Amino acid sequence: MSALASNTTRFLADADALAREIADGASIGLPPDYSLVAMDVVRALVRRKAKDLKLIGVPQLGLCADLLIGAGCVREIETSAVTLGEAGLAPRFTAAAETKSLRIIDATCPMVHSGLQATEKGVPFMPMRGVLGSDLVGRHPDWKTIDNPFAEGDPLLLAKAIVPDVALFHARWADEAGNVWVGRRKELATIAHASKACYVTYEELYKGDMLEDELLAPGCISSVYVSAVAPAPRGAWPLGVPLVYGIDDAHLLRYAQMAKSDAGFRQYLQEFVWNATTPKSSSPASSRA
Amino acid sequence: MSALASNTTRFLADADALAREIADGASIGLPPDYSLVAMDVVRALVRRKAKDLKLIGVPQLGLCADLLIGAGCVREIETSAVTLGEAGLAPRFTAAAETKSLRIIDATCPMVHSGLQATEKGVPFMPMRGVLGSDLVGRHPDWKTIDNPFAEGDPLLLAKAIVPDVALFHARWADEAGNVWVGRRKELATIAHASKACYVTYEELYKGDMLEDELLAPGCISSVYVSAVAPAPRGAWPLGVPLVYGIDDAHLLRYAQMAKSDAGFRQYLQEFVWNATTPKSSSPASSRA
Amino acid sequence: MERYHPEELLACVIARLIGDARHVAIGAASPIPATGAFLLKHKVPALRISLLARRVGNPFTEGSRELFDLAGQGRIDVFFLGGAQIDGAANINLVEAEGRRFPGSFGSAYMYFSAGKTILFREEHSPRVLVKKVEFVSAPGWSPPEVQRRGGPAALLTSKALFRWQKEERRFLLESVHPGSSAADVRANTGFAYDAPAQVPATPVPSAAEIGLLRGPVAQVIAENYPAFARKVWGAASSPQAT
Amino acid sequence: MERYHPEELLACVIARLIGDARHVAIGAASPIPATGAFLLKHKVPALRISLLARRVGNPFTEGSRELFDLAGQGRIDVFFLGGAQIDGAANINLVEAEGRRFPGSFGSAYMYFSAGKTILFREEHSPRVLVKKVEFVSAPGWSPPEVQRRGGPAALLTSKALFRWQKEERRFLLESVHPGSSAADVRANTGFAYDAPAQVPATPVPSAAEIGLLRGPVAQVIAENYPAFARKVWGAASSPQAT
Repeated sequence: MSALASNTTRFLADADALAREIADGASIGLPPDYSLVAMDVVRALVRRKAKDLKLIGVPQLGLCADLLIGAGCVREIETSAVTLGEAGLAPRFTAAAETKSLRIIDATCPMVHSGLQATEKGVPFMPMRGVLGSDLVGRHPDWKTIDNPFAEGDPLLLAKAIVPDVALFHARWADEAGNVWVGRRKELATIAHASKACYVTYEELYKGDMLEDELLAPGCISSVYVSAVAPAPRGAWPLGVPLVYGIDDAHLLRYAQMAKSDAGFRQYLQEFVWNATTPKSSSPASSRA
Repeated sequence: MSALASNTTRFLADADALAREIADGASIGLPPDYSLVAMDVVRALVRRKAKDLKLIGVPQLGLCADLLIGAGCVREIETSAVTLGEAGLAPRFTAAAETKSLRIIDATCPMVHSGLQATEKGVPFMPMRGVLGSDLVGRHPDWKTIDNPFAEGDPLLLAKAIVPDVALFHARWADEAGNVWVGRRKELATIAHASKACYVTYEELYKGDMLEDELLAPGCISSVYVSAVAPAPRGAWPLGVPLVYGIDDAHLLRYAQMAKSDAGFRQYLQEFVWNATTPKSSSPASSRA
Repeated sequence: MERYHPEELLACVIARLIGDARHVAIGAASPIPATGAFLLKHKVPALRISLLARRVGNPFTEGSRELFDLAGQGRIDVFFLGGAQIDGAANINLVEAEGRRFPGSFGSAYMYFSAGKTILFREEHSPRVLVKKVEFVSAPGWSPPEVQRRGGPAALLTSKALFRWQKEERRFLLESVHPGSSAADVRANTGFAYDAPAQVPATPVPSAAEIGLLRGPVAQVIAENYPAFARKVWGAASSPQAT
Repeated sequence: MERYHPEELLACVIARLIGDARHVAIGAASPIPATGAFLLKHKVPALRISLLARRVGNPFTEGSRELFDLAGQGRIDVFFLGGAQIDGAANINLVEAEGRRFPGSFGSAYMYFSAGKTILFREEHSPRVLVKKVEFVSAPGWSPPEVQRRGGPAALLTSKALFRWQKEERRFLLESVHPGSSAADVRANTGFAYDAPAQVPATPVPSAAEIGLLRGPVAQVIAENYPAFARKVWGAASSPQAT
């Protein structure tokens, strides 16, 4: 029997139920702010006071990491960057980094992708060109330099396989078979394939089986990889879901402002996380989904 | 300037014009019978008496390879298998193999995928598990065994990067920007990414730019990879295009029967290749597209 | 006792061999393994069956590499392989034999290592197929300890008999002989040496309940994906007929 | 002479630096490189511009790894990188400087090797940014001969000046100084040593035709993707205003 317990997708009640599945100490593969972040589960993780998480940015992170770091849920982070994009530096990440209260493993985007693709293929590493000579190389615990076995004097960097305990993201649809639709956000498929468990919130339930639909199938991640799903309408807010709602730029700016101080951050949590009933404002989809 | 001349997709008149772009001696990455084969171009290659082609099966081949081999267009073939599926052995391939008139490099499916993915990532090889102990290993010129640099006494096989000169396949749609839609047939994307040039016939022209459509984009191959496209309605016949027309099983059986002898094969060419005006019969899409 | 088709008996054996697997993948041109898997699914609805032969609604969205990636991830519990030749060390040959060329190795050299277990299946039971030593090893039945290997052979099923693979001994054990054959017939038609008990049990024949399922809902789903096979076994429109 | 915005001058320099490239990729938060690329596209319609910042209709269908795969395949001719620090050896630092933490290296350590050429762009021109030696090498400006490297630095553009990278000498050469600055001002505000001609030319200012394009069709496409920047430079609804 397969050790990967993702054979039959479970349907859970809500983001809080999903958050309870993610154990303290788990490593979690997470997408960037532009790529279907399961923000409702992130808020639920803060509410359930998750501890010692390791966040893996695929390949970079934004608001979700800053929230979890600020709330004290994170022990370690491996990522190519943490940024709020147009809203500037991620304040709680920056503060934690500057006070050295967070273990940071700095990576670079394609090494993260390759490390996950190695796991996707069941191989122990993938080779990469470039990167050599960067100070990232000496500091990263899982990278190794070898000589290309097919050529003389051709050093290559190897990205060791990355195996997240959990893949966590949001989807446009889940269907009744447990498949989820993420469109062109294929980094989510790579995370799902490489992770031991995969939790997905969804905007809307799709009646039927999307894999039977030739137009929808190419944007799907098959239920074979999906441990459990839960409904979370507007669950990516204040981030966006293409064609449904756009990034709430004003809210991101407000967050960036409030989170500059620890006190401001506490107030933000009070308003938008602990008090989960706050209505989610959002920009219309048509503007910039 | 990039050496890959695929920046702006050219729109050619027909499959014969595409076939003229494929030089004698070219290595061509081709999909299996179930995955959007550009049969009209294959027939045009026979008509233009292409020579010394190297066919690369991604990961296996069927009718297109048998036709090209029978017509004397092929010098070498690298593939995991050649089969007509339910119609049985590929007769011209089998005859050429048994008379040793064709160089055959036997591969196994995931090694072909990994070799192309290596080129896709710009790396010289990809490691694989399994396969060791197969007689394929000793005979294949481009595979190498190494010890896993991350562990003791853990031999691994390396698939050297495969770089086809040409990717050739059929698409459900091409759009006005030169993007092509292949749905879930992602092996075609891997071939396109890894090849120096990419030629695609299409069933229908899609007005507009499919990359701007979030529902169609996930099944697209971007025009950045596509050298030229040409219209070829029912261009995959007697193979199929999902939702448009199914595999013409009766025709495949007829081919398999005729191609058992060289004379029968010549007659088949006369009827279905040299005489290009023969109407393409086909089963309705609804049955088994 | 109800009469049954030989294919139905083989499908019942396949269902038992799949056992407690969670995910079975079935290649093209394997209607009997597919029939066995769908029969088992009636007892174990959570069983996931990935039919690679499906022309529409294929289970994969990443193209043809997804099967191999899934296996590499450890997500395929059972796979089926055949062979132009199969030998007593469970090596299989899909490439060339006696001067004849066969289609090729497909993904066998990888799947035999990566799937949780592999059931070898070949209807023809003859010394030509079941040989002492294959002429070409497409995929080996055994690997030395330093080679990482998740799975390997579990059994060999033919039209005459079921062999169980003995991993430690690296030999087949004749587990049962199907009605119509005999231990002597099997011995005469097998080119490799194998172990056998003094009394070889008979392969259990399909129960009435199994036949009911096979000719009802299973035949229906098989007819969708392997119409020629379904017509052959169960007749036009897959209406069942006793042989 | 028509008045121009400083961003317009920088965009015109960028357009010239892109030169005869076929495919330029532009990361998030790079409105000036994007403006320069779209300006050039009016002269060279075949120029392909992949804007990574696009929230809808993003050019990729393979997720965020496609940019890096494209670069690895040699299909990206020009890329842009900045830095919290940039040094005289064209090393860039996106991680940490003077006790402050920055977002991180993103894909710089790969793209700097794999894109055909990289234009370093940072508006701030100060000894704090342009340092003798970066505190952390996110991506090196130079690699030893045994390291395969398709591309590397081509130029460094700031709000004050344009430096050309001299590959053999592994040093910057001051190519031109923008109006409003001077060779002495540049020297005083640059923390690293560089070469300079005796007479440093002035950076050409935008022509009337260039300004027309920038404030017309270019402003329109930029406003779609970088609305805050377009408002800042060209005002509400991207209606152009002279500074």
